Amino acid sequence: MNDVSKAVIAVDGAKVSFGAVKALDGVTLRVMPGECVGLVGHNGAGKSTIVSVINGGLTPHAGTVAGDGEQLERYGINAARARGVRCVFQELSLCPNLSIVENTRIMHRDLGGFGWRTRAAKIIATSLDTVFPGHGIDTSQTVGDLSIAERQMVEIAMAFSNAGTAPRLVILDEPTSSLDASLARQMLDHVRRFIAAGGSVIFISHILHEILETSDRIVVMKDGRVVAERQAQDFDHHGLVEAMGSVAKEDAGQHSSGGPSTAPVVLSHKTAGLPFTARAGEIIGLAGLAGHGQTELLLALHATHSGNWLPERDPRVTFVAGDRRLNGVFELWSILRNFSIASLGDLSRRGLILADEEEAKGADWKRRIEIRTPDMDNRILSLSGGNQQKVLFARALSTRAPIVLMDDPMRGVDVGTKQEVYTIIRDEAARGRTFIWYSTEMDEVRLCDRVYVFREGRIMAELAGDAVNEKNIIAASFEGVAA
Amino acid sequence: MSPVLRLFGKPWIWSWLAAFVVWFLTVTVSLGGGTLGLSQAALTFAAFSIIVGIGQMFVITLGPGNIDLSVPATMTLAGTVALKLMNVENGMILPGVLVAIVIGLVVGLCNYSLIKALRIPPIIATLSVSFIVQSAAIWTNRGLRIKPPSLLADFTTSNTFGIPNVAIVALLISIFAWFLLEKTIYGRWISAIGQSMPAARMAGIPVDGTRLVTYLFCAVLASVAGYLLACFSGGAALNMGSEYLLMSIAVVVIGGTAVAGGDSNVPGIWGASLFMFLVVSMLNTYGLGAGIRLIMTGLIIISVIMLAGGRRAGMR
Amino acid sequence: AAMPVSAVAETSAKKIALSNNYAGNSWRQAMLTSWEKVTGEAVKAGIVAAADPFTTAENQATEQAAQIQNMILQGYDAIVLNAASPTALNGAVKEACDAGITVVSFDGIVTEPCAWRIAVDFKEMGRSQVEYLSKKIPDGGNLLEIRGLAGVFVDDEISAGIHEGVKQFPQFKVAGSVHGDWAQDVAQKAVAGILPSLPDLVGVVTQGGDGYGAAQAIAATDRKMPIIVMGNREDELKWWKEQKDAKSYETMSVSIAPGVSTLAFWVAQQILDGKEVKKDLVVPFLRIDQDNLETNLANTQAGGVANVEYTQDDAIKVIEAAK
Amino acid sequence: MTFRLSSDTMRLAIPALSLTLLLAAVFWLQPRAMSYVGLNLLFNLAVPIALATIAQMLVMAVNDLDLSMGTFVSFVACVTATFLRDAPVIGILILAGAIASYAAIGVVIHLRSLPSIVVTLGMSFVWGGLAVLLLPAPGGQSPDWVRWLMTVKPPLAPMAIVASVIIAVVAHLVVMRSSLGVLIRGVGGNQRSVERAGWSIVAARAAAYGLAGFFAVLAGVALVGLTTSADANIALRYTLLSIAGVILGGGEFIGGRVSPIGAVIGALTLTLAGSFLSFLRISPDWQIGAQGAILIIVLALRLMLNRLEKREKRR
Ligand SMILES: Nc1ncnc2c1ncn2[C@@H]1O[C@H](COP(=O)(O)OP(=O)(O)OP(=O)(O)O)[C@@H](O)[C@H]1O
Ligand SMILES: Nc1ncnc2c1ncn2[C@@H]1O[C@H](COP(=O)(O)OP(=O)(O)OP(=O)(O)O)[C@@H](O)[C@H]1O
Ligand SMILES: [Mg+2]
Ligand SMILES: [Mg+2]
Repeated sequence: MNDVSKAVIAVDGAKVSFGAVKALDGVTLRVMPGECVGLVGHNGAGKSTIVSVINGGLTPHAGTVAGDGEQLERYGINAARARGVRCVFQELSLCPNLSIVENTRIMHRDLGGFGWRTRAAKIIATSLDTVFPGHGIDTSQTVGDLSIAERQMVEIAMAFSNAGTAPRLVILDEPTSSLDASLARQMLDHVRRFIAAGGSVIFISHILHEILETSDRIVVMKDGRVVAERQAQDFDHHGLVEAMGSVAKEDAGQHSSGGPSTAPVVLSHKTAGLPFTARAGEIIGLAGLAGHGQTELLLALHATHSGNWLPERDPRVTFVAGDRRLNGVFELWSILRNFSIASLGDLSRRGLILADEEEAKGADWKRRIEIRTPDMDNRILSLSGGNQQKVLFARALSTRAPIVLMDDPMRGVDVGTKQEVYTIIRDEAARGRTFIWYSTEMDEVRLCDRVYVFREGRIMAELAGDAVNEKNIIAASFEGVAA
Repeated sequence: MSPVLRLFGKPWIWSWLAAFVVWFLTVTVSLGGGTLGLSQAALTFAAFSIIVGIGQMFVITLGPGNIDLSVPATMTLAGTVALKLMNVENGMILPGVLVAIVIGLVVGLCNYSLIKALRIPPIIATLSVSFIVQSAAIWTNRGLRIKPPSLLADFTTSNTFGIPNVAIVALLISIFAWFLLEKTIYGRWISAIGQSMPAARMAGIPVDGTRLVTYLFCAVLASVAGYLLACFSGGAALNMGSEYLLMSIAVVVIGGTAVAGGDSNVPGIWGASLFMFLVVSMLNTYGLGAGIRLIMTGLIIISVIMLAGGRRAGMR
Repeated sequence: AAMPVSAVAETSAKKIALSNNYAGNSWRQAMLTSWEKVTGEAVKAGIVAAADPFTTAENQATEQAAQIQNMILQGYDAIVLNAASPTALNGAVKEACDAGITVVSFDGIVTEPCAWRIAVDFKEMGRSQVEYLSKKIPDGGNLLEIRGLAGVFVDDEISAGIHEGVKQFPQFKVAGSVHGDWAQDVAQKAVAGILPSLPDLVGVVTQGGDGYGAAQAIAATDRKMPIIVMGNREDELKWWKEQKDAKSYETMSVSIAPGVSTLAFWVAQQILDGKEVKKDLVVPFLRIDQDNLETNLANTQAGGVANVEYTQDDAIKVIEAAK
Repeated sequence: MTFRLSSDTMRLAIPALSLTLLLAAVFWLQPRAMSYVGLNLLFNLAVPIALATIAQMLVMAVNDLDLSMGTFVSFVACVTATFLRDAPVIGILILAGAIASYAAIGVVIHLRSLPSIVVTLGMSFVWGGLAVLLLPAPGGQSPDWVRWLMTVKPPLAPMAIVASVIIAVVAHLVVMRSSLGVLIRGVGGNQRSVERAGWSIVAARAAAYGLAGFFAVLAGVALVGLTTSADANIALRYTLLSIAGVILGGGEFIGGRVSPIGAVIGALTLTLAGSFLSFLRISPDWQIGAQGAILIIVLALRLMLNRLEKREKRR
């Protein structure tokens, strides 16, 4: 099986470190033609780093890269692309100011010459039609005008598109994080077709069932090493989680099915569809297909209940961002400052920051949600994506605001961490905090006491108690289509 | 890291080094004769750049695109109106200061109202306001130079323990600014806004309020500097602020403040302001013509930023 | 102003515009004030139909060129021009001439042959400063030169005159030279910066508007006050008077009078009236000496500039003299 | 499917409408302007500004800002009025060298990841100094062919209009339609992803700066053609004018969102605003202030139209 001479790409003993962090500590990974390799691991395990090595963006400090049996010296981005290596990155990476066609031009360097627009349009349209049939995306649109799910679709289609050099190895780093179930399904189906036609795929996801059903072989990484590597059928959900080293609390996630809450209403909001209300101590889910107005509702709630001109003594709402690059982290700052920014009011006297209290509170929360860092004074960017997300959680939860707005906050958070956060949320809710939670993952929506289902910017249905299940949500999400 | 090495990691060290080198080169020519004189002159004239530079730094900290081009016009208006109001009477000094501050507040308010109401980039909004403010300055007294009250004139032109009084004022303002930036919630807020406005908003920061205060602060510092400068140079002139436009920006960036926002630094302003004065003195001392002098100034600015820019954005 | 008799019929329907490139100092403000005062009366008396002043937002030749082009469109019969550049406006001036418009330039004159020029001999203004110093200090010594704005014509001319003077009186030496941009505060700053490195000074030669700044910078040191040639600003004259009363300080002061704009106005009116006027006219600069200091100071508005306003008769005299 | 204008079209519609309104106001105040000669007088000084605006726009497309534009154009003007006339070969070499140094500045800014504002601020002193060295006093004379080019009277439309249209079209082709333009804007939009696609960002930035230098050189040459001579301070204002022109034309400071046609329209609008004011005959005290007021009004107009567009979109 692990025959180097046949592997599309074979990385041997790759070591990469960033300062003191050993992102890769001797990783060996081979990808055969006609194979889908699933890559899993906790946040910061080194998955994205090995991806960077394979696509030529990063030269390992030790170890070798070989392709089709030959040692690749001076392996770089262009060499990788010439070998047909394509990549969908964890964060969105299109140019928002360019049209889809122009982005295609950027992605395919050898597409130049007279009439490139026509050719580019054809290439990307063909690919979109193949991967996401019935996508309804116009290729002359500017990427910035697309929804986040549409952008991700374009990126995926871009990776599978062929402008001269056919893609042989496509790397998908958490590609489904912004896609709803049906789009994710289409993509996974395409992956299988691509594999069947002899292509190779490296598939990274924290959504384990996707990995289990799509991959041929699964590689588990932990702390920069490969800790397990087996055929997919030899793993089950539980085994995978165990291999990743996370504490598996299987199915700890069932919503507290009491009767309808009688707690006081803390929030109500008029929307285009059904009215929105929230009671103290409730966990309210916002569900539906991605990009159908859930985030907008959260932003509206935040805007109407927080001041933009005067500082507030007692904030009403607090917000956990999903798109942490755009509206989450402060990149120049330390972890501690990122954590404390929302609760400075409590950590200060007459506008003066009390440094000791800030530090104590930071240390406390670092312990509570296990932020993986030696020092809270390190820069926030030294944390992995998932750990940055934890800091954002801690930032929101450490405020005194009775209402927590969450905009798909678990994007790219590993299973173990998720379970920890779920527990915290339930505890806080039990103490009377209200959570309003937009999620693209069904498991999370099922944790909620009550769920509003969105379609085209309107609230189409309200589900409560036992009615909160996958079938009802999907039914409500597609109501508009059936009508 | 050894302390010396760590010192070199500070963003402001380069402007200080540059200032020192230039000072040294100038002093060597006069064989040490004018050392004290030169140092005092440098402190005096740097003080004005420091005061306006600090205001500009707060605005620049608010993030990309934030810049206040109305500084020169504000200085001029505050100087002319205050001196006209005081009309050479010592008893009117306090009302004079107050009217200068009020002018600063009004200009700052206009600036931010435009930025907010019209959603235009601050660079354009403040430029528009500066035209109007400049007109107002012309209209108020048509360029007549009224002398400052004698007490003020004496205060601004004399020294205390060998240190120019205006430099002491600048030092007090700098300490206040440093304190704001490092120790208060407000300082955290402007830094957060400078790094990412949406993130700041979502973290519950009153973004508009903070930005408004910052533009007010900048305009008030500009008007205070204009007031002091008018008193120092024996009367307000309609063009007295003009060189402080580029100057205020230059001292901020040479001083090591991140142009992309979010990271400011008070000591650097001092180094940069001293440097900007001393470099002109040095080139004048060496008898170089205006052309060569301009070229050298430019090249030195670029070298300083190249030296300082090699490091990655500062750690916290 | 003397009431003219002959001109009324011919020019009463004519419109004259003032194109000014800068309003940011007291000299220009005095110039505009004189213009408004004198032309206001002329319009009221029906000598001309209009005499509108225009100022550009920035001191730039390009903006002034645009302003002149607009004046062409507005249908003025004459343009009185204080130019930002002696040559860069030639294109626009030519267009005005081609449209049949009379262009009279003063102070900042233009070289375009179709325009009239009311010039001040700036070179002589610079040279006479050194000459004066040579009378006061026959032994000579070190001079500090304060220049204007780099790259501007007037600055170059005066400086050339000063250096000519130094050649003529070789006992003097220009020990240092700074740009004061014709502004007190800039001059003060520049002088303070160079002073520590300079030897003893016997005199400071200037271009106007910068003498007081130099005096302040020197007063801040323990140097002996050299003879600073002044530039007719009220604060300069006042300082001079104080020094004169206190320690019989002696100096002189030269500058071009801002009221020269009114002379240009009358010359334009005369040309429109059909008078034959030579293209190049010369106007003397306004010099103040030790003995007429008090009179001039008394006639100068607080914070303003020593000034002379011209009448139609003055203009006729100047025109005749040039013939 | 609702009808939706693309954001690029909207970016253009707004400045175009402001220009039309302003032009209507000018014609109403001064009907004489409504002629071949009148239009030329109104707009010919906008030609160099439009070129400088395009140059600034190219730099802004890669998320930088050029504070040396004004002094650079002045420097080019000085070269044009001296060397390009007296010794054309040397003149052309100097101008080519200037363009090369622009590209080099782009490289330095990128390699050392320096803030463009500071580097170009420094360069503005350098260009200014060189200009003063070349022409300590105003002077020189424009080469005859330049003068001819700027004063030629084409049939149908005056030179100013023809030139503006040509500039807009050429810039549009280069920036919006060509691969190079896409690359440059891509760097402004998401530098990292362009890099990951295997492009050299240094080369892209150098190209953007080099092109900017080229357009700025054209601006300087055109300016001298209009003014017939040069001085070291002749175009200092172009720095702010060009930035304002890009913004008025719908461009943005970051994110690579620019519009060349909009930029040319922005430059024309700014020029026209000045004329409009002088036709209004405001008191000299307030003439400067009125320029500020008109900027504000034009931008308010832009905001109003933006709002309209948003409402349109929501429907
Ligand atoms: N540019 C970088 N500079 C410094 N450290 C880095 C950098 N990129 C990655 N790291 C570190 O390398 C390690 C491996 O990171 P990597 O991105 O490969 O993790 P990952 O498995 O992709 O995590 P996730 O599931 O959160 O995406 C982490 O500890 C991370 O902090
Ligand atoms: N810029 C950086 N500087 C220093 N360390 C970094 C940097 N980026 C990442 N790391 C380190 O690399 C590790 C992995 O980072 P990365 O973002 O790839 O995590 P990840 O595996 O993708 O995690 P997640 O699933 O949480 O996104 C982290 O533990 C972090 O410490
Ligand atoms: Mg990753
Ligand atoms: Mg990650």
